[in-house]
Amino acid sequence: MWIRFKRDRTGVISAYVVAFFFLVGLLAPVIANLYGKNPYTVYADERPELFDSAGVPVQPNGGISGEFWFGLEPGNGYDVFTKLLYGIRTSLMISVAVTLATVLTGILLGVTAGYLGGRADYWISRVIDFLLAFPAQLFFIASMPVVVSLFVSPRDETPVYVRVVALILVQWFLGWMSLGRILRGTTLALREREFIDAAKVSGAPPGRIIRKEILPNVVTPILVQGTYMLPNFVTAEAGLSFLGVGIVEPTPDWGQMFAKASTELVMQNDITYMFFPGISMIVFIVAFNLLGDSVRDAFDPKTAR
Amino acid sequence: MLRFLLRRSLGAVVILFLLSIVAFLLFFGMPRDPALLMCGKTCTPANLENLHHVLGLDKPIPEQYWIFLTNLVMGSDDFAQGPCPAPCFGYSYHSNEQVWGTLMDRLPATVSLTLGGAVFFLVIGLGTGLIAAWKRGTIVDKTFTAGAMVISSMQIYFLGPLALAILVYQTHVFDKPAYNEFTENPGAWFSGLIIPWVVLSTIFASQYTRMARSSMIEQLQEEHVRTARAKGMSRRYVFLRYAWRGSLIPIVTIFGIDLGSLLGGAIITEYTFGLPGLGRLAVESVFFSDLPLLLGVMLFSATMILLCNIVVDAAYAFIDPRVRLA
Amino acid sequence: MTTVTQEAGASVPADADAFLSVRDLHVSFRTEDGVVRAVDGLSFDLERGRTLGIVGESGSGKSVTNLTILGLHNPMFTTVEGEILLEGQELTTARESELEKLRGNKVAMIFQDPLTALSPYYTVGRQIAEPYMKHMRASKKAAWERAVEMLGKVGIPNPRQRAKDYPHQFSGGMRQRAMIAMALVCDPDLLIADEPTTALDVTVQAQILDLLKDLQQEFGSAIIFITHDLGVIADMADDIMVMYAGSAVERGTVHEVLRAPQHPYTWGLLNSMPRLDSDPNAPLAPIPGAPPSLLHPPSGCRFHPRCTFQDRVGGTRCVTEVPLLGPDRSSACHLTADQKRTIFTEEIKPRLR
Amino acid sequence: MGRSGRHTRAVISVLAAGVLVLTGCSSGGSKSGGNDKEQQENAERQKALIKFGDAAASKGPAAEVPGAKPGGTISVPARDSYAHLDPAQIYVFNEMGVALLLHRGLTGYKATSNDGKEHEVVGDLATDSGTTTDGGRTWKYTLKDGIKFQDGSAITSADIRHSVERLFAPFINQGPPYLQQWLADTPGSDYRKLLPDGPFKGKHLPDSVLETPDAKTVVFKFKKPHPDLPYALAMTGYAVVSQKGDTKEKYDKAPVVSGPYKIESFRSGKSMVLVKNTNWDPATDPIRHQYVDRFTITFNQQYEDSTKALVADSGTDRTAVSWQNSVDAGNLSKVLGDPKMKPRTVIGYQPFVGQININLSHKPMQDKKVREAIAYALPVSPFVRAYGGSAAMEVAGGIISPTVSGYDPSFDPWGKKKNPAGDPAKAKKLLEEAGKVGTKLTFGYVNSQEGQAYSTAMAAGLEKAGFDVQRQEIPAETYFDQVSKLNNNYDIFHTSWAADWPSASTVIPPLYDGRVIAEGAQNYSQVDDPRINSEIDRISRIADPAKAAAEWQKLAEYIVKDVVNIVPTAYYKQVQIAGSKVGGVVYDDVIGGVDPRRLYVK
Repeated sequence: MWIRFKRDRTGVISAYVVAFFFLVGLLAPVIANLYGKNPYTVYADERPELFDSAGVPVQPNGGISGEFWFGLEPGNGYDVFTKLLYGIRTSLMISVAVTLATVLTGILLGVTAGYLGGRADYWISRVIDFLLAFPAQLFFIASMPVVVSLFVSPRDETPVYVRVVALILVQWFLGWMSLGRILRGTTLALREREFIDAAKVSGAPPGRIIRKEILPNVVTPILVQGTYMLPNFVTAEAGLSFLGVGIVEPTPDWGQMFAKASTELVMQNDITYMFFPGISMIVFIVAFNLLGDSVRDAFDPKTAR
Repeated sequence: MLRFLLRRSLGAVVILFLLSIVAFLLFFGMPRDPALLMCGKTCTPANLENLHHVLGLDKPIPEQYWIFLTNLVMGSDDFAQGPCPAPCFGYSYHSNEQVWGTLMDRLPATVSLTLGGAVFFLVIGLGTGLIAAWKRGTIVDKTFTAGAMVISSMQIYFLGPLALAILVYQTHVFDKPAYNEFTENPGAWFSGLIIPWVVLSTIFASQYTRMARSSMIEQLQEEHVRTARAKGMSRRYVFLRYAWRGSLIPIVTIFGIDLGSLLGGAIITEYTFGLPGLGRLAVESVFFSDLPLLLGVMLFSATMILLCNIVVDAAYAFIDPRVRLA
Repeated sequence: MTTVTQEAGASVPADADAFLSVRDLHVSFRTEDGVVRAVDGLSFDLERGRTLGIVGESGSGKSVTNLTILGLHNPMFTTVEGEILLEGQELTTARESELEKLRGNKVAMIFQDPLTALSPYYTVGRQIAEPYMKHMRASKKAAWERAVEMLGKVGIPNPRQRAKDYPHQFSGGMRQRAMIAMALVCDPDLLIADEPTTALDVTVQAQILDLLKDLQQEFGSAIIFITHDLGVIADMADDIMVMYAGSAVERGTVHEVLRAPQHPYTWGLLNSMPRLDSDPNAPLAPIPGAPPSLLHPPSGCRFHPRCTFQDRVGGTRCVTEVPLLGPDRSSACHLTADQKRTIFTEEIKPRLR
Repeated sequence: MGRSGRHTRAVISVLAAGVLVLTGCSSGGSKSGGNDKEQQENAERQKALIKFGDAAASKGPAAEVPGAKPGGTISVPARDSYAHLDPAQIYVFNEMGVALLLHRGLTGYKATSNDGKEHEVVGDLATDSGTTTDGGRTWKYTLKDGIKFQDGSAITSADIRHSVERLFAPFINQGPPYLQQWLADTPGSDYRKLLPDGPFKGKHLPDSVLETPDAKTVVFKFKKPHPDLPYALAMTGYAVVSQKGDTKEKYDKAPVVSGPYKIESFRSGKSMVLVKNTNWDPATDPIRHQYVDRFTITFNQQYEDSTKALVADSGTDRTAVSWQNSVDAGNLSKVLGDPKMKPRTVIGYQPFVGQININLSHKPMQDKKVREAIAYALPVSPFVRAYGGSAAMEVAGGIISPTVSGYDPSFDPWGKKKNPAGDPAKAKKLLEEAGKVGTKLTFGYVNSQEGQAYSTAMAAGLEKAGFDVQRQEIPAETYFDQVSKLNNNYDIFHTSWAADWPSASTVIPPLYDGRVIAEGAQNYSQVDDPRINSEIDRISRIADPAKAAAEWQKLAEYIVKDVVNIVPTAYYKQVQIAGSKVGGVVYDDVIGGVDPRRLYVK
């Protein structure tokens, strides 16, 4: 299986690209340090000569220069390069967390439902159906302020980590069902298999059966689904920040950069700006989806591409 | 058939009921006090009290919910702003308009956006998908597949502003998207929605391209397709009659889901292009913590989703004779 | 004489009155893991009105051969060498449109599993009528009538009604009947039945087989009957060709092959087949080992890794030298004719009786 | 405009941030109309003063607008629909705009010049701007003859009394509080105790407060002198409501009007059509005209859209002008640069002045050095930037707007005009002297795109000076309720205030009088400075508006420079344009926008 993956060139390349993004996110502070800037400096006030009174960089292409590689953000004039690095960092951090949370939940509930069957199965399935009927995006928007308010009184400054946690929670809440359902199916099928019966007959405790017999067999769907889910969470998170209910200025975030890019200020005066978050995200998502396909093919070659 | 519809609708109602509860509780978790909004400027604790009372916010939540439910079913006349026929979601805190009325006001924009977009992306998406499957392995297939892959990885919140920036703000080829009533001015209606349609459908189409292609290819492996070929049916005939018929199921399924969620409010699209649809209404209602409106939108879009699911399931019966409804 | 045969590899113009003749057919697929030589130098002839039974384990290349005859292989991954002559017309190089004219018309096919082989989306009647409309240029109406008639012929009670049904509303046996009706609707000269009875239970099997025989009487079409079940072959076929790992290992008339089989593999098949009249205490002797991977076929005699009689041949011939299949009644094995006879009569037969 | 003005601003900014994605901001805020020219205008403004007109001045009809001719339809694109039409609920720009055509009050502003810069307060429904014999404690108004509601019923003192009394009813909660406070002689909103249910439960104001001896006479009696009453009564909030036509909450959607136009149809969020009110008699009205046959108002017209349409100037857009919409920041430079647009363009200040409040109720803020440090360090450029650059915002030196008598363009104690990014160095020095480096500043900001933008940048500037800034977002729609809480935990926060009439008496007393510090009141900085208080009392008593203006000006400078409880940020400006066939387009300083009353179709 591993060999088959290695043989798949696109898979390997995209794996490298994805790895690169995670590395960038991980090392953002280091890189920014070497580059000698941070995403918080208000260059519009530090270096007013670079901007007009509306905060638009006066140099062409959003003020790209040897000094500011990716230019300056219209408005307060943050350094785009470092902002993007940190933005990627934030978004990936959140999405990874969400993925882990959902996978764990999916395993827990899916496998339980599938293995125990009967009443447990029935109720878990109903819950899944119910949650699937939710208008997800709407729910996210509506619940973000609520969840935030669970952590801080609306009077105090909302620390960044709270917003992060909130983002993770809301996405997790409506994120785990699909995987859960798949795992339930797989487990259900496995349960009927001889070797499980054998284990049962030999009097192995359920816990052990699940650990030793079932989990190893559901690794494939988990891995495949995981690689599909993560990019979705990335875009969803970005979407929320774009709508203004996720991460907000000055904390850098991919989606929040899109929000900025969609302001008239930018669209009127500085298209260049929107390409940095835009292109980087496309590359990331494409790479990740290709990776996902390769992983799936590697695990179960039967499914036709 | 009828029994099936009845049963499904019943299930839907139950889900909606639960959803309304969740949404209701959700709102009361909100950090903002709606009364504060209504109270306006010369706001005294006394006023606030009074408002809490008027809005019924001083009642225990279960009771409030019960009131909400009864109003919903049989309307109510004890709103200060005036009578409120069923289905009554009450009056918006912010605009003092009837929620149901507001929903109905915003619906046309969303419907126009969705249906228009749907036409675009079904035609383009399925078209390219079929071509790719037909010419499987050729350069055409490869380009379509690759293109679809990249485009489907784009987000409306990138493609939208990009399109606006280029087409509207830089080149001034188009006017800023806006919603005009079809009945009043079809031309304006079309020209105002064209950019949103294109952007929306570009992204959706790419997904349909991929889906149509893969499910067609899957179908072409099917034995009954081989049989048809063995009967001497032409490749085209088999492709369009046998394989296509089989591919419909997954496509219809996804389409139902998409349509449902879009009709419930294409939030990011409407937001990006500033279209006065349900999606934007939703965002507004959250920003103004407008409980009645928020509940209204939530339930409405959930209804849309469920409705489309039912329609899809019903559609199966027509596509696949094996599916028996009841 | 029934089946004229050539030495594998040799290519001599097809016997004039042979209706179908396959010459040195090679079919190979490109797969992820390498090239699979599914059919490797196969030759046989078939005359009108006769039935050729092709026997062999799954993966022996039976089905591939017949799909190739109809040109139903996936051209993207498959390479076909050799020639297939249908009434002298070369099929391997024929254009798609020409093949389409033949399919369902001159040559029809019945598949193993009628459930998956019939489209679930259209009525049985329509699926039967389709080829008739195409090949006979018949009107919708006429074609429908024909479909109903055929359904009647294959013994479907009140066909006019059932024609409007969908396959899933049919029982297994009826589906296969419908399949047959569909195959015979343009009364083809050649009918290829690919394990038509495997998916059915025994009683139905018998009915279907009888049906096929009757219809053959009526239409006088030639049949290629593929199966791994010697029992079925026994009462269907005139001639038998035993295939193993992509090539024929033994051929002859039903009597010759079943009464006095010559190839160890054929013996194996016979052994592994239970019989009503055999001694219940006598154990079944399945063939040891598993069919070879066609990715890397064994050297020499393809069967040697599973063959229990190598030693009798002596030396390393079996491993090094490919045994050839002679013309007429013959088998591809290095054992001498006497060895074959004695081994069969003294060692195999007792176990069968 | 006052409170709701700001409130709307907040709400709108949230709309801008959250709902209309393509929000404010611009290409080049930099290239707006020449500043020196404006400086001169400002200078003139100072001279221009608003007098109280006598009976003669209050006689109708209003002086013809030169070149005006009757007839035609004017279409009016507007962004925001009208949430309120009940005059007592109106306290918001766009609603006040339309109210000018619909509602009449006892007094009103009469433009005495055709450029909308000079005004005088005259009697509208009343025969004059009001007469007082005791320096403003008792005010007597006599109603004109022939004044009617749209239904033809005569307007009597009973209607005036009702209009005043219903101001105390709970459901009237959006309008201005002045008159109520004066009558009840209480600050804040305790005035409601005077008549808790309004006139609706049979209770009425005693003659000792409001006397209506006959059908034509109304007498207001205050405990303290209130020479500004004529100004106050000119506000839409105090326009007349028909007693028998009063439908309480529902009146807000369908009022009984008295002005030259009445509502033919109103589809909230969509459109409104105004047609001539036949029961309006020009002979009774010194300030309004009735040239146009119909106004068709269309809502949800974004600034970009209306600008595009008006610039294109084709079809019905040739006879279109927006009362509310200004030129969107994006097209500002284009419009201002285009000579062809010049005759169709009007530029003016809105009466808003932005300021950062320093919360004096917090111990650390009571150190003047710290406040001075803030004043020096605070960058105001982020604010200007966030709202579209110098074309939309002008860096402010003081708290008296160019539209208010007593404005002094040269006043700039903290050098913001020269150095809008602030002077962290000086600030740091002050902090070090005070030994207060690292002082914690809790910065409450409105949670909108603009709010986030300028607060982050301001914070950055303050931190350079050695402050430890804690930003706290406040939901836009409750922003002002939050910051006007006495025990709010914000050390600094931005508010903007608009004079309710062109006198600093609607700026300084409500904002800086230490005695009006109260829950929900507008002394945001909670400053209680004896000198300010005494000065307020003294100046309030000056009956002559001119003298008063000069005194207010001095007090304003004292507040900004010596008390330092606030730091001025910007004067709000706007540019509006009209279609080529629209006549009488004038930017009226008092209205703070195009004057709808003077419009006609060429």
